[in-house]
Amino acid sequence: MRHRISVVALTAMVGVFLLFGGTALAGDTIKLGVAGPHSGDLASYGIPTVHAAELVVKDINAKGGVLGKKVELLVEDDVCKPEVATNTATKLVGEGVNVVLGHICSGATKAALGIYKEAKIVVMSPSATNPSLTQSGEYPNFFRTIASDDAQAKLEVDFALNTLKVKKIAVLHDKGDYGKGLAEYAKKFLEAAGPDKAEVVLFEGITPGAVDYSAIVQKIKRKGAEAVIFGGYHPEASKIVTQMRKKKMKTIFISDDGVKDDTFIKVAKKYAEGVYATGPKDVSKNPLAIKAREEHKKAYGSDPGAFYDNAYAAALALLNAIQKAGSTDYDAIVKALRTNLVDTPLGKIKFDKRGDAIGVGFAMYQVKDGKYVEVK
Amino acid sequence: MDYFLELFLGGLTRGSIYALIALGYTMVYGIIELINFAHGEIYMIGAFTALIVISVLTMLGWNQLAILAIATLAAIVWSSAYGFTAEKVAYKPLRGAPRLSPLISAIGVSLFLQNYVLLAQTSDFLPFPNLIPDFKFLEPYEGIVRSTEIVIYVVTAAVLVILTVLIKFTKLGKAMRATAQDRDMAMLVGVNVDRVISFTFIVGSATAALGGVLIASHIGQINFYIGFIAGIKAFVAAVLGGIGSMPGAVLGSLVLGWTESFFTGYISSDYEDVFAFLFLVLILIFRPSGILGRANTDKV
Amino acid sequence: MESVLDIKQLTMDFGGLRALDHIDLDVKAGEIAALIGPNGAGKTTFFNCVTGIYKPTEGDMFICPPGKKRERINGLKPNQVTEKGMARTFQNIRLFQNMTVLENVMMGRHCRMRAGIPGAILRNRATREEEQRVVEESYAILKKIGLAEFVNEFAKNLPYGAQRRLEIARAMATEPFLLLLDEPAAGMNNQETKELDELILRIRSEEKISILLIEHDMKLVMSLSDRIFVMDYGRKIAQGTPEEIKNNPAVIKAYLGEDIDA
Amino acid sequence: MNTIKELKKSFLIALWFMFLTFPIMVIKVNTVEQTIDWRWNRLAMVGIFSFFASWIWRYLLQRKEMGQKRAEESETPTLTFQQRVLQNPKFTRPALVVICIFAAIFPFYFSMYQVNIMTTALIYVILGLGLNIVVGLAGLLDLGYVAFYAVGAYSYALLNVHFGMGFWACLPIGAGLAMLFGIVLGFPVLRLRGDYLAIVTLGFGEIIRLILENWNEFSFGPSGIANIPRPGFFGIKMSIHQSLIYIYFIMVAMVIFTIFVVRRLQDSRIGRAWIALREDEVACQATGIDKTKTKLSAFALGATWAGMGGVVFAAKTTFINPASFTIWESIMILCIVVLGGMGSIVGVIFGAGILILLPEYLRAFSEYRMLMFAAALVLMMVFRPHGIISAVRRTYQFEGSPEKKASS
Repeated sequence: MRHRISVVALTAMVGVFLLFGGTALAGDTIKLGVAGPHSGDLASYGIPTVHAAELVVKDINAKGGVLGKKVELLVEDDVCKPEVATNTATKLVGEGVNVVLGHICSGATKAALGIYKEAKIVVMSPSATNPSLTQSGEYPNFFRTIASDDAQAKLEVDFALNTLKVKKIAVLHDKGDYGKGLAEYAKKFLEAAGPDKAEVVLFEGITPGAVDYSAIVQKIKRKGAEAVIFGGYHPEASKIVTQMRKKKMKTIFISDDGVKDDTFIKVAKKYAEGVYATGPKDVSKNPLAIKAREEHKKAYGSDPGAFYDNAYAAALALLNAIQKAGSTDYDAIVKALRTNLVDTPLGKIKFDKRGDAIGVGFAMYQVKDGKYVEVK
Repeated sequence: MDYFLELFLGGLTRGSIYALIALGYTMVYGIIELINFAHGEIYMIGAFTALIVISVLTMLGWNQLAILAIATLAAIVWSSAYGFTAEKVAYKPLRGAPRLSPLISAIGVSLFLQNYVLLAQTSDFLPFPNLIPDFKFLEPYEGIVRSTEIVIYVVTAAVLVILTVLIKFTKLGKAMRATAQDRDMAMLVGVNVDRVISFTFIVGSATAALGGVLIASHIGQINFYIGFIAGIKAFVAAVLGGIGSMPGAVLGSLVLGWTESFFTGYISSDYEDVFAFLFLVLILIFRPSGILGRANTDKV
Repeated sequence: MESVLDIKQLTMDFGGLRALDHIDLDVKAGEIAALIGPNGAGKTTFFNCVTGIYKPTEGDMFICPPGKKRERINGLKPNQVTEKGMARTFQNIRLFQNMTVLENVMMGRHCRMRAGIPGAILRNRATREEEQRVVEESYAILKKIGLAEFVNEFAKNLPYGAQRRLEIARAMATEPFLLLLDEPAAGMNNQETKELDELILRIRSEEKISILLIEHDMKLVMSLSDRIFVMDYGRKIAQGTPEEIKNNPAVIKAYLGEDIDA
Repeated sequence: MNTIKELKKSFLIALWFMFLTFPIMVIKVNTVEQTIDWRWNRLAMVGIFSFFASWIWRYLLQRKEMGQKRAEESETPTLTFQQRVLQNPKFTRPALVVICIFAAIFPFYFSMYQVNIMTTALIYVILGLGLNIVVGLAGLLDLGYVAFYAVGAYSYALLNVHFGMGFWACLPIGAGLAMLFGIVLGFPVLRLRGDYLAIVTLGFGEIIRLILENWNEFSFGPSGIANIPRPGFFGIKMSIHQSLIYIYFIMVAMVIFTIFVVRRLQDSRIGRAWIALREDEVACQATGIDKTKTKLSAFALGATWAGMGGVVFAAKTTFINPASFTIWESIMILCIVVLGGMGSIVGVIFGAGILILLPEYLRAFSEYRMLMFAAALVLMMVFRPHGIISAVRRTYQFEGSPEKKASS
């Protein structure tokens, strides 16, 4: 009997030790967590971020690290699923991470943020565009190097109404988190512009992955829409555009940065010509962006993928903030992020109170001769 | 009226596409009562094989019709091979096992093939060239119907006819029907049941491959995940028509296609799938064995 | 004597096919009646109509359990029919193969038990007692039928004759006043048939259960039955005592005519 | 002689697989630069791998068949080793004690991550046990089980958002609503048989998800509901780690409760009726069992557990959106039940453990993890078609029962 009690006591002691021991041990390196989808069908949105982080960290460590310590990468997969994201977050927190670069999808980010918030860890996403992430005030520890959906929708609507001067607009989305959110903002802005300026003739969600979109295309035609604003990703966009053009419809197609992807042009080919899409401001002239691109080509033998520049910028911003803050203290890092300008591939940026980057914006692109060209 | 016609044709296209996949589903089900979850993946493999062959031959500068023929043939050969192998590896050892075990095995095969293609090829969407030339006589009607669509209708109808003839009038077809009725009895009267089942998988997979090539060239893009979504829809269509019945599979597919098309056209595509599924539930409540399925009451 | 089962003008159509054509049939209390006829005459269809598996096209079906009011049973579901006190067995044995012999019999008692989901979860005293009572009663039935040795065996592992007897035991567990046996002797050897003969007589005398059986074994039918009904092509062609039936020209024609053709 | 034959067979199989995988494994078209990669080394790898794999495969299949034959030949049905172990109190009691102690101290020994994934696994244990009632016991193939899980999760999330209701108040409400949904949905469809039932339940599962996705005013649409509070403990403020441990213990308690209830149900009048229904519907009705009522009770009870699981899921993740309730989720839960062994409680627990923890621990294999998982599914089904652990029927005690006379 006495023996059993001692076992229990020992167990409890070890337990307590493990409970509090984890965080106390982390001190000899700066730990940068990277979370996002690294497997599954959305992997192509997550892996470029890992590459960006690897390159930035290699660079900084070569220069002596941050605050005299080496930076260590902790890469974890969240498959873009909220429930897996909480597993990932607890894993990273348990491993004593100092700052996190990620997550990629808005839903997964929201699910994980609570855990980081409690653990007082700053999170910076290169790609989560859901407006409430910064606008709700629920996530003081969240920052991002990408503009939010509403900014993007505003740009699309302004462009359609003021530059293209179209009036009858069909707003479509793919029923997804990203696409539908964007489409709703677009609708809101269109309605705000007043009935004499703009008319939403159609607002509908299409079924992603369907084999044929002719019914919705006919509907667009019947409603007499002059332009389509589409919220969603390129596979659906290319199917709709292709079917519209095959039916000899000249309806203008405006979409988002889920479509501003070279795959879209590759798939839709000649039908992609003339399609508008918003995307992060063209940074091809920025020296840091050129450098980041070259590094990637050298290290991985290919062009970087989605959100690479944003991720590169976020990694730089995070590590710079730690350096400027002089410690890994949460409040100090947040303050540093808000006050210090940092040079990134996206330009010189700092962050506003809500966590959005100042100086990062969207621009409108158009497909011309099989390439996305910025519309001035 | 034009609008109606357009929606009708759109529904016909969708329905024919579902039918090409549903036919294989229903054949396999008819023989071994297995919901072959991996059937959609066989279709995907067909499309990928065709794309690879097309790319290689295009680089060699072959003529378009030859490419089309060879790619289709290759898709059929390899899809059949995959269907055959999947049956031998994952379903045959499970004959006589509890009814749900082969279903789980099929889910495993489906997941395996998806990830196999993802790893061996790519997760990205790949452009699929449109192989079917524009027919001259269709030019006046271009806004309404395109040559690819016509080819899809024709091939679907032809496949249905060929399969029906195969099953009704050949010796093998007779053996298939016997196996479907009562496997043990068929074995007793000298039907080589293993061979019949293998053959069913091969024919079903070949149909799926044909669908793969046609659908991919209609849509213009493929990735490793297209099989799953199409497979579920085709499965629904097959059940709607009465699973196990070939004309039922085609009819069910067309009904599903039209339902979706008209619902989208006249009401809203937001609830397109909700409506499609509700329609399925309604039909099954009033006709528990599908539109053309035989009422399968237990012999008491 | 009172009829426990009274069928009037029962007709059943399958599509264009008339499987039963205005059948009249009755079973008196305490009687063993037999329904015979060549294959495909519609005997099992008749059973299926009476037990609620098929909905007859026309006709009335009445039951009159001993000591209770006469009642029309058209449109009742099979389980309701069983609850009213008619239990049946099947031509092709339909046991619960992966349940034990005892459980098969306990299933028969299901409709006489009350325990619901809360009872099952809480396992209060009433439920426990009911459960134990049912176990004991079921075992008693098995002993009576002569299956006690198999009690914890899976039903599928039983020899053929024993499976047939188990079906009877399960039917008896529902406390019927009338047993409908569909070819109980099919596939049995002489010894087993003899035992069955005794069993059926015992069920009648000890349990006061009336019996209606379908059977092809003429020896068994003639020795057991008080009255016999003969069907051919969905029609009733004769009824009477075994002696009357033996000498009925229509019956002889139905049976022999078939033989000559073959 | 035999070996040469085997060699030849394996060689042919290897050739076949090399042919089979040739286009997809070997040829990779680079569409940007219009070049072809011929990855011949892969072909060799496939050949070598399938040569040896086929050898092992045949050996294992042979062993499995021999085992089956032995079981058939022996007169008395012998219990398998594993069944004997599971029924022997000398083994099960200490094992239970060990498991209990382990479960109790687990969160203090292991990291927050481990606790978190273990909690997820426990949620799937109760989902599996719930579906086990429907599929394993009553034999109703339900491919839309996730709908009830979603109902539970959304009832907590929405009640919280609109009325500020807490976890403990919502747990019974979520379970009750799911049960209600089970009854309402079950009523029209339960007369369908087998695979028709499967497809209709699949349809219902999708309908619920699509409604959640489209009806923004009600469900907040695809962007989901965030900041769902974790369960409270008498108003004490807890850190996330503490509350994760708290949820873990809630789940342990719920699993124990579920096992308790399911065990009692399956050994009761109603449980026997479910099994009988699975065995033979017609005979079932003929023995006086109300088919509709029995099916409905199984369906509704299964749904209740899914609802409970959903509430905990929402509380644990703190964020839900319709993407968490796809048909894949239903399929996973079905896999847990079938893989574990239909109708067996221990089996379902094992199944959930394997299917939920395996992908987490396979993280080490990064991109190959789902491929290995899929292969594992097929292999387990081929070599253990009845599941990991097969159900054992209870024996009863009564006057003159053989067990009483000579207990062994």
